[in-house]
Amino acid sequence: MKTYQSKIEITLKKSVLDPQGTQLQHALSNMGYESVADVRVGKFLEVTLSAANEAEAQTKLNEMCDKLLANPVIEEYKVELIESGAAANVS
Amino acid sequence: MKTYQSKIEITLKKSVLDPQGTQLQHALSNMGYESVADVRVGKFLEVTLSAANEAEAQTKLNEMCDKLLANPVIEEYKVELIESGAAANVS
Amino acid sequence: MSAKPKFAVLVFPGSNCDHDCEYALSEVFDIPVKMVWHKETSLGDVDGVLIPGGFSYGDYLRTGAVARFSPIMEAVQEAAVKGKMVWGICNGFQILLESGLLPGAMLRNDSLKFVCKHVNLRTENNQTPFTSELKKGEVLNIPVAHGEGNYFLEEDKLKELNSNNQVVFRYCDDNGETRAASNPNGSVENIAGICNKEGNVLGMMPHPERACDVLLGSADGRKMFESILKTSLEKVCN
Amino acid sequence: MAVAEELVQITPELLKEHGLTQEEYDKIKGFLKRDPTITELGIYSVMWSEHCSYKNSRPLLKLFPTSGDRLLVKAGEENAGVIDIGEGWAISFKVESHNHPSAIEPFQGAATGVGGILRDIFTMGARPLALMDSLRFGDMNKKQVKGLLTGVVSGIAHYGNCIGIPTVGGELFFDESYDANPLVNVFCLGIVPHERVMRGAAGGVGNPVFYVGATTGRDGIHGATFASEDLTEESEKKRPNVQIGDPFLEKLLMEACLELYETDALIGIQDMGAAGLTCSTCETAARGGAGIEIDVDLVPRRETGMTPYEVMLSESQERMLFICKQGREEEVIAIFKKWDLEVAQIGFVTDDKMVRVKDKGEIVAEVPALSLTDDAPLYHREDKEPENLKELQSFDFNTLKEPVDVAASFKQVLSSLNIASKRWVYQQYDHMVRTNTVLLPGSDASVVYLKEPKKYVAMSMDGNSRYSLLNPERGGKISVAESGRNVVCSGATPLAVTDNLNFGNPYRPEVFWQMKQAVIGMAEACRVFDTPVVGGNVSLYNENPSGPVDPTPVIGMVGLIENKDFITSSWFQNEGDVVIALGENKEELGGSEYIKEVFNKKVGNAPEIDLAFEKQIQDFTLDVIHNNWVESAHDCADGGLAITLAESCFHPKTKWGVSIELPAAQTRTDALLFGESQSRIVLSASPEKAEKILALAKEKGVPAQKIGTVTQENFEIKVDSKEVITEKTENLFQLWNKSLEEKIK
Ligand SMILES: Nc1ncnc2c1ncn2[C@@H]1O[C@H](COP(=O)(O)OP(=O)(O)O)[C@@H](O)[C@H]1O
Ligand SMILES: [Mg+2]
Repeated sequence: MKTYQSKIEITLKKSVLDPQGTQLQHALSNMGYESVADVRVGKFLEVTLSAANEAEAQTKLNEMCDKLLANPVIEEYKVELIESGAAANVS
Repeated sequence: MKTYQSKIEITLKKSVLDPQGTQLQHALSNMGYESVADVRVGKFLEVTLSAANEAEAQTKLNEMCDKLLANPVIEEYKVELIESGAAANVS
Repeated sequence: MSAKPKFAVLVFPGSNCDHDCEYALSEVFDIPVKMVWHKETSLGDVDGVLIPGGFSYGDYLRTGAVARFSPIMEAVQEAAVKGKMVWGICNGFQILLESGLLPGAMLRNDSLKFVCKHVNLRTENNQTPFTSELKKGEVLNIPVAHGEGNYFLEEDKLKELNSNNQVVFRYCDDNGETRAASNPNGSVENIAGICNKEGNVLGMMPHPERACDVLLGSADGRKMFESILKTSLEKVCN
Repeated sequence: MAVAEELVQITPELLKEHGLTQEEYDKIKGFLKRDPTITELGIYSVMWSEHCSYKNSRPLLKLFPTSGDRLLVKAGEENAGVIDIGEGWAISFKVESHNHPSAIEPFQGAATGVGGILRDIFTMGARPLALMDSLRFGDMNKKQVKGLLTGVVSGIAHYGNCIGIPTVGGELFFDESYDANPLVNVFCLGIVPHERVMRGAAGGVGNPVFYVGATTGRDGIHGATFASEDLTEESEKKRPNVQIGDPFLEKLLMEACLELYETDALIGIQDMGAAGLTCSTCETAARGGAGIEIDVDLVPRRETGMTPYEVMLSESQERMLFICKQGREEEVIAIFKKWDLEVAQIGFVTDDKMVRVKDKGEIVAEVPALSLTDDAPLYHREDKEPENLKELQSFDFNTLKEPVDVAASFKQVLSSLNIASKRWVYQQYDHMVRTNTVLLPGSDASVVYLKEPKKYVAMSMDGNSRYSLLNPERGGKISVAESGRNVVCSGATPLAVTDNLNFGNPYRPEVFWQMKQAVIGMAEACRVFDTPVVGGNVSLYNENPSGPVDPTPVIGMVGLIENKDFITSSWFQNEGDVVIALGENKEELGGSEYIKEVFNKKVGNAPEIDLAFEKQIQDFTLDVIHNNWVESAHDCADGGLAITLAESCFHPKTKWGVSIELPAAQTRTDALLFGESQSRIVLSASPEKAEKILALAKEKGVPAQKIGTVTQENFEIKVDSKEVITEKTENLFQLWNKSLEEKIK
């Protein structure tokens, strides 16, 4: 088993309104950052897990996203895998 | 002016407790994903802005993070810039 | 023979309206209640199940997201299929959405703030076991208390929801008009509560259990409990 | 003894970092009869910090009356006092401050404050039923102040809402003296059957000591010392890792503890708040007259490489320490397991009155328990009246001309942030969960139903820093009088109080003088009203770069309502009801909201307060309420008579009008309308009952006057038959209702 680190970006689908993003954009604009055209707010997860290989890690992470971490009605996700150097090859 | 898209990862500092992450790890483990060793939950922002060049865009984004988007007392951030192909060179 | 229905009230770690629901059912309406811990796998011999409000599992990540994986939720699915009454209030509604028993999802309130106040609801569907004692269009004054009650459903599905008469309550003003100003959370088409096609699964953000005594500001929630009693009575008589 | 831990060189710098003086260090050596280890130094430094030892305030706290017939547990004996309310039931309540943490990280600072006060209450065996918050912020024209307010309010909402305890009331006040140092005081009240009152004491040699709850990390190390220093840029740098609250975990902890109390397996229990494991072990040992031995190696942790020093000083949240009967361990563990909580035995009770800390079996600290608590240093600080005070007090109000347009001033005061509706705040709090909140926020006091003994409790938090600045003794008296008046207006008989003393650096003689005077005033008022102090909290070193915050004694008053018919709100109820004013108008503009808002001055003397007269007014009000003669009762306070009347018109469902006729003023008109004379209450009653009220008042010698009637929609005040204010109530309501929200936008 190896240890993998992963980053998961969870974003609201384009068709879903994002009041938090809208509010941030307003706030930035009030602060003088009028050049900001759009802000969208999502979630960022860092998950550390062990798996036999990269493929397995990726599969598991996708599963977790489908089942729990993201809600397909409103969200999309992207999983990026980083094999953690130091901790690799822990049994 | 060009239009830039950026991705901002905002994460809790390592020394700061992440109750949300801890609970998610428990939940995943209860669902059978015992191989998950750690979960940290942060925010993911997509900011679209116009700037004269990459350097300016980057500077502005860092400023916005320092002032508003991230909470320096407990969070860290990372800005990644993507020059948006299609929308480039809008005045 | 007693026509009283029996109800299960689920208790998740983090549920906090469980006692309020128990109190309303058993103390106010004398309906036998069984508190069911989320780790159990059976609801027992009951006619309905109430999933109470609160912050199950801290509502971390998304409201209701973790709770729906609790062992008891399979029994809830079964009860729904069997046509028993399944009633989700506030966090209970969110759990029903996450578990797919009702369509759609919850977003954060458009104010980005938790909101606790009395709101008005217009009854859209009085054909459910929970609303049979209400008149269509009847306005109820019932409190909401939530941070994520901004109901969302994609447009085509929303059409379907409407044409199936699945919208049960909408936020409205004193006169029953569904205005933007009377929407406490930004939910699509002012939706406050919906049911499944069969009408036996109801999810709603407002808290009728908090409106069973004028002393607490309103007794408009009583009619929902009275509907449940009536429904069971009819079942027994038939 | 063999102290295993490496002896660290103790330098003056190290002492300073620990907030200890050379004199205190010598005292430590005296207790130990040797040099302390670094862990011991840490233990003394937190236990002897102001926050835990009250070393500068204890002599003053002794002035408070602390006994009464109803007290089951007195102030200072335990985490919170316990008061009998009859039928075998008792309530426990207390206030706690989280000022410094909230200044640094408003959301988490306020959230963990709520977590802390809840633990104080359920540690007593009580189920928490209600929260209140008393908040003070700076000038809302400053951006950072808005950020502090929004952060603090959402932090309180986050914690209270999630754990499912309603936040039913509180107070919110703005003044520039709080710019960088907001005050965040939170109050909790819980209910407990007599036989289930728990103690925070260790006992029974060999009984196991358990740790339960969140894992221990490096967060908040030195939090208690940090709270006991001025906030400066320097302290910014050494601030502890911010503690993050986990209300979900606390909910589990609370439910598990309440379940544990149903067994008789428990000996003692104590939360880990300020100074964490150190404080909980030392205090339980000291209270029980016992000793405790623990091994830090057994403490569940979430960070690696923590030293014993760090484990002992960590202020990680949501943790408890308890001692159970030997042989009952499994039963106890099973309860916590059910709630998915981590529980570990970390030690046992001894009989040598020592707190002994081991690390993998080797002793790293061994100190007499009492030397950390009862024998902590005690200082009598120098006190001196501020030099400019006499001058402030004798301010000549003739230099401030009465405004020509009184109605405009009225609207200005009505929409000032201190008077305007606090709806923006309390709507973010779930104030109805548990279905007991009978009188929702917005009225004078909040009223909560106790389902079990079928009684009602009323509660209110009050403090007036402007009065306390101008005359701290009166300010102290008024804080008690006003909270009492609020509770009385809701129909309740006052029972007892908890207090929070928020002051600046006690090493400033002027600050210490303010605190002393305030305490003298509060203590006297508590005696007169027969409301003992059942607990409280002291928060010192509340300072801005420009100086200390205004002195802010805060009172949380609790009263009992035996019968539901007595519950009274501050809102008018029926058209045609007669409006009666109790008490006397004097020409008192000092420290008023009007003078601050319209002239931007904090000058003059605080209003006079005659405690015996106040008591007479309160008793009379209770009598007429209990006779069922009263439709509404509202205490006349901030903003004066005109504001009080307006507020009574703003019923949540119906906006009433009122038609008021005041006789030719003996005073300036602005003093008549906006002066803040004490001991006044505005009642409304049906015409017949109003006659009874007036007759009884005459008989008892209580000043009472019929001043007008409740009408439909116009707010009208005439003085000497001349119209001074005529407005649509609805318009006034909109001004008052939206002011705060618009300011925050
Ligand atoms: N202002 C005060 N008035 C009366 N009692 C007080 C006051 N401040 C603290 N106490 C009492 O002193 C005891 C110890 O203080 P406490 O607040 O429990 O410490 P901690 O901040 O660690 O919780 C408590 O019983 C508390 O009620
Ligand atoms: Mg305490």
